[in-house]
Amino acid sequence: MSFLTLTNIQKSFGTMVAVEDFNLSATKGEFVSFLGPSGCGKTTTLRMIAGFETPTSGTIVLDGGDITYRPPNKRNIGMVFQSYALFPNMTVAQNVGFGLRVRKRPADQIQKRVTELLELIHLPDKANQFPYQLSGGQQQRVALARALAFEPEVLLLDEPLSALDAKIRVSLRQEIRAIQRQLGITTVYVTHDQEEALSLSDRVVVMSRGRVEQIGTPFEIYNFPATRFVASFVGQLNALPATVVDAGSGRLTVGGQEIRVSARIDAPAGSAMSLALRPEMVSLGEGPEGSNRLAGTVADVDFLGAIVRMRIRLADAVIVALDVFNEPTLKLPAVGSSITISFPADGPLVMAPGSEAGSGTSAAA
Amino acid sequence: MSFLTLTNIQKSFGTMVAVEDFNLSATKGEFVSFLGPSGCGKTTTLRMIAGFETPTSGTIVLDGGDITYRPPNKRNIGMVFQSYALFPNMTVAQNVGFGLRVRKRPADQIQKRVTELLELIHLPDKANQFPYQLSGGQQQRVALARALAFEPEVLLLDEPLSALDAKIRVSLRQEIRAIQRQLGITTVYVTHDQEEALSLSDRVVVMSRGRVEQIGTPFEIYNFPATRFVASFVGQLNALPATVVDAGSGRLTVGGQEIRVSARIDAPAGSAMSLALRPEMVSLGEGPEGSNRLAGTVADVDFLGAIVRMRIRLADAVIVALDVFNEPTLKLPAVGSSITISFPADGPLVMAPGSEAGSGTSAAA
Amino acid sequence: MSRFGAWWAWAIFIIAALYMLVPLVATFQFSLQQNPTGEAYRYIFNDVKFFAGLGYSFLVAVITIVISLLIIVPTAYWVRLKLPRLRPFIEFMTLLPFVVPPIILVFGLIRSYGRPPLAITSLPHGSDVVLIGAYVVLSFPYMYRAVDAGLASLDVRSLTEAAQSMGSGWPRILLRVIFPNLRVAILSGAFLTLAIVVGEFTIASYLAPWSFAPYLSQLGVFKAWSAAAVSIISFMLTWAAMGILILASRGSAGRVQIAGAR
Amino acid sequence: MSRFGAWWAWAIFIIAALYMLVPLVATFQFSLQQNPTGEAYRYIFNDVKFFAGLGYSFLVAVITIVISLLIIVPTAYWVRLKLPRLRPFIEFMTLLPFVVPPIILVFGLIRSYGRPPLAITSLPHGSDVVLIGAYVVLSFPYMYRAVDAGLASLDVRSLTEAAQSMGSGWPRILLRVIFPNLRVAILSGAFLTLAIVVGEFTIASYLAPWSFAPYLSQLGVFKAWSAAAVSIISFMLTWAAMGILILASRGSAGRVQIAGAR
Repeated sequence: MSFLTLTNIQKSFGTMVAVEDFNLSATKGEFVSFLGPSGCGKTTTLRMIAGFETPTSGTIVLDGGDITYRPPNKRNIGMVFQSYALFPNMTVAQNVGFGLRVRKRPADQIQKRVTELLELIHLPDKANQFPYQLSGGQQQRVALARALAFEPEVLLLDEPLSALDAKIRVSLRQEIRAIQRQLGITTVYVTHDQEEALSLSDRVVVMSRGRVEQIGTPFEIYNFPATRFVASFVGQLNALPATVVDAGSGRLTVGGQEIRVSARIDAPAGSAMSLALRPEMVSLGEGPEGSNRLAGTVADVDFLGAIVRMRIRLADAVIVALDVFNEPTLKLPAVGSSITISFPADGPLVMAPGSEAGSGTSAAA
Repeated sequence: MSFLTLTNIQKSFGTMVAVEDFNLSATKGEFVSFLGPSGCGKTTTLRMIAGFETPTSGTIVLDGGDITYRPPNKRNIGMVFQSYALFPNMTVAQNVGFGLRVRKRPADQIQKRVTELLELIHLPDKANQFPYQLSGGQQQRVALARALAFEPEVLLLDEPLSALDAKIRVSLRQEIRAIQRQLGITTVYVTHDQEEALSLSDRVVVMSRGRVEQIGTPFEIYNFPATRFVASFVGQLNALPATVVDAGSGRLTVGGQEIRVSARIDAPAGSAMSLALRPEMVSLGEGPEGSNRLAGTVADVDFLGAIVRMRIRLADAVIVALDVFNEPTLKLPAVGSSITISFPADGPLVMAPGSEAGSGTSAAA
Repeated sequence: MSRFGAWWAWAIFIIAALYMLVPLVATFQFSLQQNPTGEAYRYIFNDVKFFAGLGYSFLVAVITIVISLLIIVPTAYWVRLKLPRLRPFIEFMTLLPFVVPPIILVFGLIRSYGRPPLAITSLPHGSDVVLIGAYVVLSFPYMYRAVDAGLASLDVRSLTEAAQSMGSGWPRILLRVIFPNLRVAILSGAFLTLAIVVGEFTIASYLAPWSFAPYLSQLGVFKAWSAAAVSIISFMLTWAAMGILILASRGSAGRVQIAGAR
Repeated sequence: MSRFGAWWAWAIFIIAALYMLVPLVATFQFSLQQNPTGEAYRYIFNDVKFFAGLGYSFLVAVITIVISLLIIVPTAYWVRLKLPRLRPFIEFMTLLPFVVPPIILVFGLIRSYGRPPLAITSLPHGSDVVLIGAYVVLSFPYMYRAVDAGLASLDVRSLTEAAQSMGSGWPRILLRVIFPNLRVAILSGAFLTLAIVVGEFTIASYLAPWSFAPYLSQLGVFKAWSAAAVSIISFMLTWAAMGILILASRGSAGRVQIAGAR
């Protein structure tokens, strides 16, 4: 049963179309992320749900009521901002209680609720401090408590972690997820960070240039990207030029060597294709029986910490990147040495050069 | 043969000690990174090499000459800044040629060298543009060319990629590495990003609170951290509480289950230890013969894209995080299900609680 | 080089400070010259016209400040929030009082409002109204920049939207969120306006010759020592007010800057 | 609400603009009232004292600007580069000319420099020197803020260090790197100083009654129509200069702001 529904939403600023034909229906308690590069329309869409922007056309329905043109202060929606936006003249407790004071709740009830929320965000002893006395991560937790205090129907978060350090970002991300699960509140989360979107969400909406590219679970988005944009924006990707040998049996050549893919190919023999292959799908060595094998030379070994990324050069200047986990006992191949790499037949996605849509694999998802 | 040598460098600002007892000797053509959190003294040390700060004590020797107190404009050192620091009133060509004009080279020679460098950074057609007409990544490439144009003896880079987007950061990182190898210029690179330091450097100097924690190759730093700080700052880490059963044979208990480690243990039976274990060392399932095995329940499954991070709960509320590569065919275990995980005996480092130094493994490096 | 530079910068400050202080000290000496026991000061405090002039100028200043605030605070807030494209236009207007010298402004005002069809100055309190109007224009840049700098340090848009999302309407947003965070900025703008209006001579001498600065000027001709005494008193009041302002802005954790200073 | 707010903001601008424009139009009408063919303007251009007064004020303004720049550009640069802790002190000094009204400043100056031991005004050109000194103080905030805003948009420290690392010494850094990037900021500060000095009446009427603003004031008493004509001419010159300034700052890709405006 859909709780928050956006139908045919369009938003133009003058002649510039910021969001085009956006459709989404989220169920109660769902965690949905909008993921995309800056300028893709994700924040504009969030601001339309919050009521700070009005759609040029389309409707927004929340819990059965049309809120498309309702002013933001009549919507009962909690919002968390990238800049925290805590009121500098109020203490932590006053900030958290603001929405309840607006709603004219009795003082003792406000007090109780504020205490409850400060415990939820693990800052019970900061009630009487001012925002500038807190660290960035603490301020954003207070902002989260403030947005939740008046029990909104929907929680909106606009890049809430972008202003924080990497380590705090990861820990606060886990905290947001835990609180959201605990309260079961319907949540929309805007981010340009794919790891955040994949890690937090029940479903991810990938956007580009004002349009929805794909809506799906993190697993679907990553493993079965619907469009070339999704494939390249989410995760690392090898885009390998290939030539069709026999479409029916899935045979292709890459860098002069024949491989087989299980994805369906819609092109006659001899035509050029593009194979999308994630670096972590590729293994060193011959792999299990039935794997595709390619011989090449090591062009580059890049030690990234947990992962070692190697770039293997095939014939025709085709480069395949592959990732392996680092181990202290790992013997890294020398640059320039010959090597065999392998990947399973169901690893690569097939994309016609210039086509927008992915292969049949994504339809199966 | 040491080309750039820093000996017993100390720098205080008033009573605050910014850098303490810093020693480094870099060979000609070496790429050295200073890695650490903000305020660890890495930038101050770089600025002393550049001459913008003067050490309180200690000496800096470059190519046999003592430059400790030489003014920055007499040092022949190229510098790249986080903020690009291109001269806004000059074109790209004038920026790149600045150091040569200071050295009063003839105009045709300057022209030739500028063309050469713009080709090196793949921007030959931007010579007559002004900095504000370029993207951030292009500006930083021009800044690199400008720092290299007058053939300095050392190239210094101060967080050159921090102001750029993630994707450009990775590609420019590779470009910097390629140019540095091609020219064979001795380079010192300051960063707080461990992946940058590991990926770029011949050697990494990890710093914390003004002190050197470890100097070593990226592989040594990551796999054999010398101190607890290095182990936790570089990469993800499980810190598992363990109890010694028998130091001689390396037997310990973790969450009530017995394991064996090959690292040397310097503690009597029954004493508490801390095991440092990288998430990517741990595998799902029983692993090969001789692996350590732990039974637990799945607490959390976090889909990060290329990697899936799981958190397994053992007895006594001990949590072990583990990383596996994502595959479309991967069956992720359900949260709450029982599971067995394994890791090799040489995986964990042993740290006495509160100790600064790592186990014997790091001494072997 | 660095040591030399520091020395040189300090030298300039000391010279500049001396340039400001020498007249002050000389004026103080002069005010005591005739009679070291402070006869010049006693004369002032027994002069009805001193209090009348100061009182009038002070009242004009307070009315100017209230009108300025009522116009500027909501305007500056709304421009930051919804009409950022208007900011260059307002900043241009901010420069007008500098480039239109008061001596020219006063002629225009007398011409426009001193004869039909807009003969305001011939009405009772008419010239007071024109004077206050002129001072609102004159103090506009200081007040606007002070308020705008206060708003700039606030992230007005997010604060407004955060309050809206929690159900707050405009009156509450202005009174509970925006205004309390602008207190020091407003105080700073008001104080500057007070100093400017009380000390303004050119326009006052045409439209209100009984006000403080013209009184001081006449006193300078007839009772030079007492004029010096008044100068000293003005200085003291000014510095005291400035001290209070700096203390107030310290109290708010350095979030607000004085008069648009960065 | 949004539509209402925009309407209301515009209404305020229109009222404010009218308040500025009505005197201008009225003054222009008045200047043509006696003789519609422009006799008032002709009188001005035949009056030697007009050109003498304007010329004198202009010269004083130019000398003031040169002295201000020589003091302020290196000082502001050095403070940003090496002595950032001094900035609050300088910003405090920046406010002094506002809170010390010119009428008080002029008394102090006359007292201090008009009698022994510092009897500068009795020397030849002595009062010119004191006048210029007063104007350097008076224009300090505008010039300093213009230059400082220019420096703020520059990342002075990295640019200086980049030039140093490439082997450049101080003269080249100042002349080739810092100064060219401050051109518009300096122009803007200089222009404001020019407008302020030429239009300043209070101090000028005591120390140099033959300069432009006192001349205009006398003219207003004896030849009101011509005074109106001069006002109009001043307006035109001012607006033309401001237009040039805005064009110049557009040319530099919006990097530099006018007179410290954000």
